[in-house]
Amino acid sequence: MLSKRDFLQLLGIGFVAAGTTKILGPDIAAAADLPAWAALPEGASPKSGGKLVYGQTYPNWAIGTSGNGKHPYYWIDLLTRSIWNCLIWVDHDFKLQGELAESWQPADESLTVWDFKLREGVMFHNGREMTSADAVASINAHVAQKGSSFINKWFNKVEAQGQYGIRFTLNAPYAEWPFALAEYRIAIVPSASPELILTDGIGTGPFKLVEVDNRRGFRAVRNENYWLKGRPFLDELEGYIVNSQTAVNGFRSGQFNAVFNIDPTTSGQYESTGGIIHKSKGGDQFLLSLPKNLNLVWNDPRIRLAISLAVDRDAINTIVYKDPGSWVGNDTHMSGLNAEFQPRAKPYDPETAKRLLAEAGHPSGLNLPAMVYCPSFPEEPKIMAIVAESLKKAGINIDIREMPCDGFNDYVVQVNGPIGRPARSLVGPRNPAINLGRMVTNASEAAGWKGPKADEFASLYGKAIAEPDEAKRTEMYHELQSIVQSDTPALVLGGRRNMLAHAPSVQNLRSHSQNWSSRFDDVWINV
Amino acid sequence: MADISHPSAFPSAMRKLKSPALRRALSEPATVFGLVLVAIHLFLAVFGPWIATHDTSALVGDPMQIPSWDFLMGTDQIGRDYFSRIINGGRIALMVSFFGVSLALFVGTALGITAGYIGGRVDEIIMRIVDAMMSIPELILIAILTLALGKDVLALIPVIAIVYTWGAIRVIRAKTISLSMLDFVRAAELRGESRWAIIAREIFPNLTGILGVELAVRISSAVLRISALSFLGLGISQPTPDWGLMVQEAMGVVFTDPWFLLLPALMLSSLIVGVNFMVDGLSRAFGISSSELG
Amino acid sequence: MGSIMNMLGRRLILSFAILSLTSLIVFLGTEVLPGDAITATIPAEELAFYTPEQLADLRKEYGLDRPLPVRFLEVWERLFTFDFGTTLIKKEPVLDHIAHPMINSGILAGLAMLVMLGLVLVLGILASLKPGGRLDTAISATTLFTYSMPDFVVGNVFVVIFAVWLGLTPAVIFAPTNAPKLTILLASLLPVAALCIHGAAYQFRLLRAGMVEALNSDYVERARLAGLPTWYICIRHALPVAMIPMLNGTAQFVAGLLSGSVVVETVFKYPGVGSELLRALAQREIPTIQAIAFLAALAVVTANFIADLAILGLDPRVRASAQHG
Amino acid sequence: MERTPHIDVRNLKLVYKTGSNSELTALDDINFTLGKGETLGIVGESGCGKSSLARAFLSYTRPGARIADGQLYVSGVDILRLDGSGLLKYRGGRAALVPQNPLSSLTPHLTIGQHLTELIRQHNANGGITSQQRALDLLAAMELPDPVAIYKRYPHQLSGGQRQRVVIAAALVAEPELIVLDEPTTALDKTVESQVLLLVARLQKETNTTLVYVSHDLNVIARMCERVLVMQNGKVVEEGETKSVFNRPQTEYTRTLIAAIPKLQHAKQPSPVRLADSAPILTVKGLDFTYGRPKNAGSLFNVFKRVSPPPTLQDISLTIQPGSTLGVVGESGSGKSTLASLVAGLVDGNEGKITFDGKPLSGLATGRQRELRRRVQMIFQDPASSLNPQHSVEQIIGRPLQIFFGMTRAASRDRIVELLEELDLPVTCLGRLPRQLSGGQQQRVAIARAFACKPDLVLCDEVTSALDVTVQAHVLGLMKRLQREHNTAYLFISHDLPVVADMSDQILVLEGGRIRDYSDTGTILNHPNSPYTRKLLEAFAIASGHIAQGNLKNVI
Repeated sequence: MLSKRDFLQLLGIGFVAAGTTKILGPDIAAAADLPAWAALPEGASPKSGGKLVYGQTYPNWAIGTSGNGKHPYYWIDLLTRSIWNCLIWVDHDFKLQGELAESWQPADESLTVWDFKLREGVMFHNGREMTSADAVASINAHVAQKGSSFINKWFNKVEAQGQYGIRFTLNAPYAEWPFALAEYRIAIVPSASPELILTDGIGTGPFKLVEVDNRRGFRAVRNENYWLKGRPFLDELEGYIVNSQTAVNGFRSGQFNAVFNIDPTTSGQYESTGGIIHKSKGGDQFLLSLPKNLNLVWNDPRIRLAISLAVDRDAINTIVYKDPGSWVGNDTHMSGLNAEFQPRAKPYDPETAKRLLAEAGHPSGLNLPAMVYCPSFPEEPKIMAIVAESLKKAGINIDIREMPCDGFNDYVVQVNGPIGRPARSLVGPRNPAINLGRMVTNASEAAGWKGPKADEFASLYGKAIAEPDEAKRTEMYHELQSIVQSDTPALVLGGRRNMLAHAPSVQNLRSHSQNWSSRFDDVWINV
Repeated sequence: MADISHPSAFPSAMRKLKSPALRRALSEPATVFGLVLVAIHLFLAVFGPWIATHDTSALVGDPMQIPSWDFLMGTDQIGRDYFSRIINGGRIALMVSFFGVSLALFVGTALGITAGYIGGRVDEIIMRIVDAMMSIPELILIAILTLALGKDVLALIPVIAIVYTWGAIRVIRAKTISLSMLDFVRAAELRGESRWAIIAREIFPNLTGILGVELAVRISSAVLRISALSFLGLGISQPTPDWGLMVQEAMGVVFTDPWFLLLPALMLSSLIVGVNFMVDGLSRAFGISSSELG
Repeated sequence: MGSIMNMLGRRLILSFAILSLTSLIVFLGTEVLPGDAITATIPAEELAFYTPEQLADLRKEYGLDRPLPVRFLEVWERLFTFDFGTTLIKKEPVLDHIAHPMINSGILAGLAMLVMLGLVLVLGILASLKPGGRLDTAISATTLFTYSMPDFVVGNVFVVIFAVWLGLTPAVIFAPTNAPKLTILLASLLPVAALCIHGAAYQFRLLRAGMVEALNSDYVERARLAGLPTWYICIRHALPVAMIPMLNGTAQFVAGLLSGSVVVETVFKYPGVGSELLRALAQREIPTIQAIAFLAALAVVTANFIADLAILGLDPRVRASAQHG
Repeated sequence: MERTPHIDVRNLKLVYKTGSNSELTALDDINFTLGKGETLGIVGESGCGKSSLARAFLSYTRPGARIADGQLYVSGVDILRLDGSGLLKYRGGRAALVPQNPLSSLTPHLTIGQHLTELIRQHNANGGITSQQRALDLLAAMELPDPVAIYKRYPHQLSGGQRQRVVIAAALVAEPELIVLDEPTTALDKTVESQVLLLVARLQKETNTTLVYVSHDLNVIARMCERVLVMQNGKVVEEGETKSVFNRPQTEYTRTLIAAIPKLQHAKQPSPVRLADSAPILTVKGLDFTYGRPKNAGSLFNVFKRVSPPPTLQDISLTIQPGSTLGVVGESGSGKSTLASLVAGLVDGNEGKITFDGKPLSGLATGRQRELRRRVQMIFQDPASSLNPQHSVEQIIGRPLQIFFGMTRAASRDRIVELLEELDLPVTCLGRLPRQLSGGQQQRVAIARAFACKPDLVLCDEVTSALDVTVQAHVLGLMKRLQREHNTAYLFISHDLPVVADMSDQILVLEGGRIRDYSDTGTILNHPNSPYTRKLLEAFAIASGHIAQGNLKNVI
């Protein structure tokens, strides 16, 4: 049996340790020159210098809100880790890694107080050393500016503990608090007055910002004093927001040597000029939530299940991603990348779907109200077209129509209101505490999931995130997914794989399943 | 229309034509070319569903197939029949344009005649509103209107109508003024005909030629406008086929499969060329001066 | 002369009135027709979290609960003082957002207009020299073809040919919005070409018609019969008169040019106001939309005013009528 | 007189392209010669090819036309074979054309000075002085007052006569050996015309230039030319000395042409019946009229509206007896059309000063009783404008029948046919549209429309001035017959004194909105009261009286 103290220590460290490495104590990580996660692939011989110019088809939806591109919230894309660092980073295998935090642990079993130890000797771009005061000011600013709802919901206060320690106090137990701090917006910046903090583009990241036009692009140069010694390899980094077609043009004309989030159906345009495609294991999922507040056919769980079973997700992977059998979903926000994922027995089963429809009194099929979406990724219209077609094969007719983002909000509000049309949303891959937490119906939400199963789900979710034992928690996560699957309040229509294209000379550039967790520290260019 | 394009029927049909103006028009190859193009487009718009039998949204085969007997223009990036999408791509835009422009011409004629014949304050108020509306670039006006009227294919009809009304008022008003200067209007006034009788009996019949020209020209320009809107994401939306959208989609594969771009572009272009040749030829033959056309 | 000044004064007042009317139309379109600025601006997911009371408070905060005439007057004042107010959510000055894009678009449109005018003059004169001749047919057919090709097709094809295949120009314009204007000018060459290809056709038709009419006129015949050389007659006798119908269409032309530049800017990723407009629409950033629409209308009205001045210079009969009117 | 052929035209043939492979012959087999310093008149009705021939002298054809055959020698050079710089030197240098309409023939945006100096420079014709001085000299030679002021003006700022003098000055820039005048005075008032003709005749005599004068007006030709060429349908029908051709015409066509000219001495004698002291059908007493501001003018927004200075009428009084004709004669701007508009009720403002059949006529026609509207009819100058192009002849004539007599379509048909017959129009016209009729037919349809109402008074506003003389004679004859048969009174307005004299029992002479003379026709012709009437009479009399008297050149 482990002592309580041992357990807590393990809990904290366990997340630091990557899958293959042995348990490393905080001191060992600090002693080493580089954290283990920053190790290069075997046989790599990185070169220094060069410039990476990338195109990005997925702009930050918030950039139009403000003209200040030096603010990480309004950074042109979600790849904020080019300029800034957060306390925590989620690696390609969805493991927690310390970024500016060297170690962390809950103070006790209540899971409401968390202690973080910061890396020492980290310098901001302006030459100042990062201390606990900066971290505290940054976190407070993020809370004040509503940087992430995952934080605000639990946050009570944060205090400095010496020069390199900070302590979070939460208003409820939250076993997976560090995950929330890995969000791309929660950058650590130099402390400043509330109106000035976060506005100057100064971070601790691998590149220093030179110029940003946050509607178009940015230019940054190597941070010579980067805390990750010897990194980055690139001299310069530039990024531009472009649409899918412009990205192809830019790549083929040699202006871009990398393009993030390419439309998979255009991969041939990159490959035919020698481009190399890198696919992440997963990516965002297109979720259809089916509100239950009106007397509509899908209030019958059999029909909701039938719809889910009738979506031919493999066709999407075959046609759009040219990669059959590679992706799974189970109608929660969980994706197959999560260790805690619990797959549905048979994700595509039109026969069962038809049987369920017949049982529910629709032997000859049914018509569903139209659904609209504003495409986030260039391939989404193609995915939705395939979804509608595969549903049609099972006798379910639904018009899934692209709505340009303009006017879309108003439209959805108008038709959604109390009536409850289905709404499509985009869900990013995250850990179960966040993924499943989003299924909990908010009290003020008019069109949320309701009923005994929803209540059961909400109360079990509360227990799960207060559970210190990881194994038990995983069990509860499985249980939560079963509850969702038994009632099917939402459907996953399909998932995407983040794909990037790069020139052959670009090395070690990988597509991250969490689009926003991509980083440029390890990339180099063979000249 | 259809048998005009038939080569052997052409000369005999010519001889039978009573109207010398029409005969004059049909003696010009450019006019006939325009008429044939327009006829083909009309034919496809009306009978499209019977020619292209594939469902425009159905996944009928593997993506990016080359043309075959089953799929005359191959399949698109997700395996839909491209021929069906090309044929149907114009129908919706044409229909929206037709209804929108007809509405615009109806209102434009009413207001244009009022402004031109009644004159005075009414004219002044109408024309100042016209000036103001026409000083907002079309695209910005459409954007504001879609903001107000919502985003729907049917909502595009009033949008097109509102955008095209003002030009129509100008053209009709100018023509009405030049008509009401003529002495047959004086003669009617001396007979004591009412204003409405003069408008209906004396002025309106002389506007029909210009209205026909306006209808054709504005519809083709509206189709172009709608495709531009769709291209920008403000017009017709997926999965409905539209030439502008198809051009946009095709740009993603233009380097390996350029015909996906060429086909919708050619459809758009042939419609515009056809209408222009037709209208130029007919208005030359029927003596409508080009300066009267907006 | 005094009466001409008087006429100019009246023309200015008229422009002012038209712009006021324009701002009313924009106001009605953006703030009054279905929904208001608040429901239009708040994202749907967030709107679910607001109670009606909160929304009412917000409306009060933004002054949307006040009577329409008062709100219109405010909008009017904002537009006419070039203040344009602040963005709805972040309260940043709208002018900061649109100043550079607007200048850049001005460079694009202005350059396009100059190139187009030159092109149209040359082609119009060449084609009208022998109406129906081989050169005329060739030019007329070519311009009709380019007219039939939508901006967005021409633009895209240009990028593929000139930028990607030939590498003569960049395929994507990297220049930031606030780049030195010389950089912007250089970057605008391909977009200008694309705009002209489509846009020059209509102007060409007007000028050609005007030239053909002028060259068929009695005064040109007299000049010909008096032994003046053809080129001289074209430029000195026919052209000034032939340009008048074209100049009368200036308002429409400039409005069309601005519409076209929105499309072309999108294709080339030109740092102009087009993308700004599309973004403002997507974000329902009402003050920005109002400002852009107003400035565009101002450009149109100004161009029209200048064209009227040009007509005044070209045609002494108009000057004479100004003295009577 | 010994004639060296200065100009020698041989087998000239000119064709117009009418379709992709069809042509129309406009001039056919033209042959004649002309000596140096001679004056040749070319006469014929519209469409006879006289303008094409005039242009051929400058080796020029209108667009669509080409010289198919023949030679045209000027001083021994076939000018039809000239090209390039030779042609530029010939045109305006050795030969010049004075075109028909001086306003449309001057470039609107160039000043008179610019018009002249560009030609002086082109032909290096300044003769040792500055171009400007040479231009001013030319203007002075044209007897233009204040050449310096004229030099700076734009064409629209000059009067018609001044413009024509400018155009002549432009033709004389390089002192050409041949001047072709194409209907140079048709657009001018008669009094101005005679001044211009005198000027041309004087200049021709001084410089011994060969002169070709094209006109439809035989009077003018008779005044100006020693020789005359009569043309019909592109062919020369008669050629010779003016005197002999006009006094002893050899062909039927020339005879018709001469007979059709209304001559002052042909004025009809007032019939005692018509001038009997019965109650007048129309009385105008002390009418003053000034145009108010037109509907749209003067408002803030209509800054480009063209407003011409309003013509006015002052103190007009007249009476017309039933079945008689009052002729109103005056030059452009005299207010004669305004008078017709007031009586017809097209413009408001007679303020009860016009009475019809004893009852006051209200201002606008719309305010009048239907019966009054029926009894007062108007025939307009241009039938192309007064007939709705979209209505058939049957609809045009039938409409008043339906309105005033409540006839059905079927019932009105017989009456329409009857009216067509009265006007010598074939019944086949019924279904035709105006554009399918000739100009004379169109005007007869317009007359039929007026007579369909069985009017008591018909206002005729320059009804024949757009027609050829032979057609005019026919129409006027018909109108006289109709008047006799229906006892209709005419208010007959024209600028053409002989026509008015031919038609009218009484004549009213208007100048600048005032009555200069008002009396029976005989009195006006023989004992004019005012100097203005005398001047007018002279202008016409010179013309009419001189057909038999040789040409003006010899008069001077």
